[in-house]
Amino acid sequence: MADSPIAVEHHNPALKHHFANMEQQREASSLGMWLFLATEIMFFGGMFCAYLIYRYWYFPDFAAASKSLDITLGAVNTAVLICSSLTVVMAVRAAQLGKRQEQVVYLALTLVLGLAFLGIKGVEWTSKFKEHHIPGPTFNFEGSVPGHPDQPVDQHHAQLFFSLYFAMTGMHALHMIIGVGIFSYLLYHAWKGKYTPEYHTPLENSGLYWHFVDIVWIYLFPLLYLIDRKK
Amino acid sequence: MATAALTAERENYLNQEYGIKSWLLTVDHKRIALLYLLSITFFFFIGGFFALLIRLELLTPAGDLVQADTYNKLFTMHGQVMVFFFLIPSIPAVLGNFLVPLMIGAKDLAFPRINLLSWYLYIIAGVLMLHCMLTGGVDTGWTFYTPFSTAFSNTKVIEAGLAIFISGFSSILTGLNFVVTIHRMRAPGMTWNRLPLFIWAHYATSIIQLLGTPVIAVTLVLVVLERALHLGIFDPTRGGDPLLFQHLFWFYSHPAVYIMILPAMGVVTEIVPCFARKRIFGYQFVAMSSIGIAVLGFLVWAHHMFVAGISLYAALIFSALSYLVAVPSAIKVFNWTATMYKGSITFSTPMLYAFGFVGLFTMGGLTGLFLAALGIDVHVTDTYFVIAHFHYIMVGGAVMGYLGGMHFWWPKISGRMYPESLGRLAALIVFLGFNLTFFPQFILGYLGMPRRYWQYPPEFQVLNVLSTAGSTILAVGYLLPMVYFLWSMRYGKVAPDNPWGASGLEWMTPSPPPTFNFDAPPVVDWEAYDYEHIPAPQEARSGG
Amino acid sequence: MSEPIVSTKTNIAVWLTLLVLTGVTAGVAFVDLGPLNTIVALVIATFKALLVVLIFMHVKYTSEKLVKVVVISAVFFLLLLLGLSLADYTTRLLM
Amino acid sequence: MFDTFPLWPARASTTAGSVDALFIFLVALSALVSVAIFTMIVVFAARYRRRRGVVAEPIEGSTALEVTWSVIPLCIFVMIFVWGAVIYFKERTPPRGATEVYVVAKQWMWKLQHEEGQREINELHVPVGRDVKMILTSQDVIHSFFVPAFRIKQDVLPGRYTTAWFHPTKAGIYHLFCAEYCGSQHSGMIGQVVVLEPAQYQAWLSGGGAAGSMASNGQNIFQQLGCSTCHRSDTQGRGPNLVGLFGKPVQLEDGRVVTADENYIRESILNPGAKIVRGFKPIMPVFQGLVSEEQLNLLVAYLKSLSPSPSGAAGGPTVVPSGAKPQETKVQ
Ligand code: HEA
Ligand code: HEA
Ligand code: HEC
Ligand code: CUA
Ligand SMILES: [Cu+2]
Repeated sequence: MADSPIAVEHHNPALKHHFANMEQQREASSLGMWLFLATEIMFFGGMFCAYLIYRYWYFPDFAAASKSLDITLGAVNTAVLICSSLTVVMAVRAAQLGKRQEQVVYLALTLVLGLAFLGIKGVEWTSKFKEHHIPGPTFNFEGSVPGHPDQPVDQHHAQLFFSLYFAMTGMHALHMIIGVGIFSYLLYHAWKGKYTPEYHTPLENSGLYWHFVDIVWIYLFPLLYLIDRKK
Repeated sequence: MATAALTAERENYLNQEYGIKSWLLTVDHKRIALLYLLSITFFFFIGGFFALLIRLELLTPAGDLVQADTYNKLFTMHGQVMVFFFLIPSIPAVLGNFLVPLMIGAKDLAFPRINLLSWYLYIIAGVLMLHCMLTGGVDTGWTFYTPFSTAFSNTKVIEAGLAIFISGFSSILTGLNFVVTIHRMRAPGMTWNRLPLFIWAHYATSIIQLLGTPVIAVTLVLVVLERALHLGIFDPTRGGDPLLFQHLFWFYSHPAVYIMILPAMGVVTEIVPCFARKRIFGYQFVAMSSIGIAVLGFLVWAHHMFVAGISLYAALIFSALSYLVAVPSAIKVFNWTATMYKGSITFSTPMLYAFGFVGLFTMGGLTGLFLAALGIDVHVTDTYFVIAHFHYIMVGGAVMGYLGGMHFWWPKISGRMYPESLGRLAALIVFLGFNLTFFPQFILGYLGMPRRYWQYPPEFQVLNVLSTAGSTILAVGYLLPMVYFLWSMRYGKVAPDNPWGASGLEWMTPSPPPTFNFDAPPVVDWEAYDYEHIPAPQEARSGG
Repeated sequence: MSEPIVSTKTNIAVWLTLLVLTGVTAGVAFVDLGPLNTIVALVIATFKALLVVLIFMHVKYTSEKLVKVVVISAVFFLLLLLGLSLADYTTRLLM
Repeated sequence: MFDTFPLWPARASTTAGSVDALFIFLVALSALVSVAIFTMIVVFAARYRRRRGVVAEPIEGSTALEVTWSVIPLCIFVMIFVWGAVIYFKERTPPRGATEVYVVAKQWMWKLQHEEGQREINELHVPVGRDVKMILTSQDVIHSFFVPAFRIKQDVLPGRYTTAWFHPTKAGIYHLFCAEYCGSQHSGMIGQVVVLEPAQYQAWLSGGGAAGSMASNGQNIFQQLGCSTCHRSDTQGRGPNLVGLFGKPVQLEDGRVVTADENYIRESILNPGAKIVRGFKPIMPVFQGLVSEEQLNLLVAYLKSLSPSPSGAAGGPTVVPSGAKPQETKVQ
């Protein structure tokens, strides 16, 4: 299977009946994936819109609430995701070059990193829970506005920050969880040697998805964690 | 006997396999189209049933037929069912599904299984919506305005929100499938300039579905979360802004009105050249105007919020932009008219619907210009003037277009002809009933009758009675095609492959088409609407 | 097949840049630049996103213009949503 | 016209006339356009109906025509936009010196209070020929204040003020509707606007049992809630001097400058931390939940009365004589 000549193309078992050839099939699913990512941009866009507006309205309170987030964990998580993006890229590359072993290793690494991200997120959320920063009847945020030590933070506005924080990171984590599911599936099939230089579209498209989720985080990190750290 | 002919019939997508399973697990775009046809027809009649109850309640000024709360649920679910479960999927998911691959010379849509998935999502959403209706319903208005929906209504907002959320994904997947198919699956020689304009219209529609629907999805998620957990995002008592909801809602729901109208415009653009036996006037302008409507449609959403408390400056911007989107619509109307010039016109049923469409869409669109004019909108917003405006476009326009398309392609879909004279009669009844129902509402609106009113001052009664009378006529007009379509499936004349002498690849396949559409991939070396070279059919002579 | 294979060297370079930029983002947040802080953070984030899109996601290498069109239009419509909404929010108090 | 079958709404404000003018123009324009299009369709359909031996003439299209029928409508559209915008601009900018009425909407009733102190429910009495500005807010969901005869409508939002104004021109009784869906009794949330001749209005005013103007009632609350302990009319208080505040630009601590309008005052009371005045400490307590919408309106009315208003008689008393602590109400 590994050294299949081009002539096999027409019999490639992965070719669906309604496509003329593998090329057409690959291009179709790649375009499909990109369009899906476009919808994802708009999906997160709705929340970014809400976030921007309230941040504009309640900047001091948002800054204070943002300061209560753990910047180290946030930064580490960003790094974890960036590393996982690299391993995904390398896994795709391994598939392109037909290296099964490498593929499996990189996919496994990706999974580990993805789970690490979720783990760290879990730690952060737990501490938010302990601090009563979960929106709801028990919500309580103590502290003052950065730069104005005697101006207490408005509870409602801080709660809004955390509502958006949980909505956005929650939705992001949901995407990560789905990603972990997808990559487990890929790992299994890569193990079985399903992805060859001729056919590895699922791997490629899942990679696109993973990178997209990474990009969302690249924006979430400064927007949520770094609103105003200087004072 | 007609059935005798059936036995000798060629193999086609309908008779290739039998049994429930062969339908429920099918990945054939044509069968999925029929699954959609059944489901949206079901929801259309549910929505229509609610409409009739609304109209009956409004027969008298007092609130006497149903309770106030029931009435509120009726118009809410009428709107939600009609918009999300009938009109948005109607033409794309039925005619589009059936025709897009056929028209561009493909064997199927790019992702047949996703296509089936999208039907199942629709059904799951539909069942949820039905469950919601049967267990108490929802009373927020189809617009879900906060904080009423999040903090005050004690009906099943969450369930209805989730139903619409899920149906949104069905819509996204359909759009995604179309865009990929149109880009990747065209037959050799089927260049962008040779695409039927129906395809262009669906392409434009799909863009909106892809970029708009996710925003309503996330908005509904936020509404559900807000209602369940009191996050405060739309709640003024917790620092939130209820207008933010309106912005996000209309960011989708204004473009969504073009999801509803563009496909119908596409249908009309197929029908008019066929029955005028001429190439469409200004092909490229019509194609580009579809794209123009789709893109500009995203710039105008806050024209639904002129009195909602947005800034004066924002109102000015959105009003001005609203007029931009009217220009491509004008282009279409003029091109349809010009296509008839020096044509050779017959008045078959689809053409009658097309006439109805052009007339009623124009009226609906022109009243849209009233609404986009700031000073006027302040007076008529949230009155029956708005109700009349959008029913003119959505019922007079989109539903007419849908029915016209159903008649036009019915021979291809079913392999049978419908009874022509009954068809024309039904078209006439729909047209008359429609105008009687909704024209009085323009006057009511300007007089000041607010919408979503269960009872109203007595001086509005005469016009309301007219409207109610019209709606019963309309009901007859809609029941009729349903009856004779069903009848024709068994007793109708067997349809030839190309009964109208129409251009387009779909007419070059047998009626009904075989499962894989084309035996060999067709190669296209002619322009679209090549009516010069297609003989007119003999039997469809002018019905004058 | 037309799809590009990116060298390991490029990938590592991008990865390192991304990591460094993450550090820079976090560091710069502690420096008082006035309102520029937000802008700097967003510019860096956008640069990082571009790196991921262009190189990790192969958009730079693909011969297919369509993918670029899809990405650009999605971002464009996102900016429409944000921009036109803010057009309301930023001018409300002027009255 | 006919009371049982009207075809045109009563026209009872200055706005009504200008809205009607544009409306009639649009009706005429639409009629013209649709008649033109329909005539063309009918004529073409008849003239070019299928005849034996006659084939359609192939016509590709015409760029010149396309441009014409895009540009001409566009020009007309621009004109409609401008016309509509001008009307709207007037509708949204209350004239200075208008009499003020505070409106609180709740499921499902309208509570109104005149500057002079009269309270009304689901009914609003106003004299012919005077500008009336309404300051609207809601206690629960969104409602909408709609008087068809005046051609005005404004959504009433919880958590903030919106405003609308009108200038009645004809005595009579007109519908007041709630036009934004607000729950079960949305259609029952109706009332009437009674426009009286000035003399009758005076009679009505003196008949109504108003216990002091809104401003003077507001002043009492200002004392009761202890506002006056910090806000004094000299520069000695811990809070800024509120005399002359309304309508003026305010320098904020974070550098922004905002105009002290009704919403600003409202926010300053309910949620003082949101905008801190330059040079002051954020020590003012939060009054959210401690004052009702009606009390809030009274406070706003009082603080507004501390600013010189150009309205003269119509603007209500600027100096409130009643009550204690005369130094508090000293106005230049
Ligand atoms: C398919 C549905 C559809 C379509 C296509 C449209 C099309 C348009 N709509 Fe409509 N609209 C709705 C469905 C639709 N609408 C719905 C459902 C609502 C209410 C929602 C709710 O609140 O529940 C609504 C509400 C609505 C409002 C808000 C009213 C309010 O609540 O206050 C406005 C305001 O601007 C508006 C404007 C327009 C305009 C300018 C167009 C334009 O696109 C129309 C363009 C077409 C033409 C203009 C006609 C053809 C042109 C010519 C023949 C040119 C020649 C003309 C001249 C030279 C004058 N619509
Ligand atoms: C695609 C969209 C669509 C369609 C097709 C329709 C179709 C109709 N609509 Fe609807 N309508 C809306 C979308 C639509 N509507 C929306 C979005 C709203 C706003 C909701 C809101 O405010 O939130 C609305 C609101 C609305 C109102 C205003 C209610 C109010 O504000 O108080 C009215 C009142 O007359 C009305 C009437 C009608 C009528 C008479 C039809 C007719 O065209 C219907 C004709 C069809 C039939 C009559 C069916 C025939 C079937 C039978 C006779 C069989 C009977 C069935 C069974 C026994 C199961 N509609
Ligand atoms: C404990 C002292 C204190 C009390 C009591 C108090 N205020 Fe204030 N108020 C302040 C201070 C200090 C400021 C300036 C800082 C700020 O903007 O919050 C202020 C600001 C204001 C402003 C904005 C003034 C401007 O110049 O822009 C208004 C309006 C106001 N208060 C009204 C009231 C009202 C009405 C009450 C009573 C219901 C009240 N205040 C009670 C201390 C107080
Ligand atoms: Cu209050 Cu409707
Ligand atoms: Cu709209």
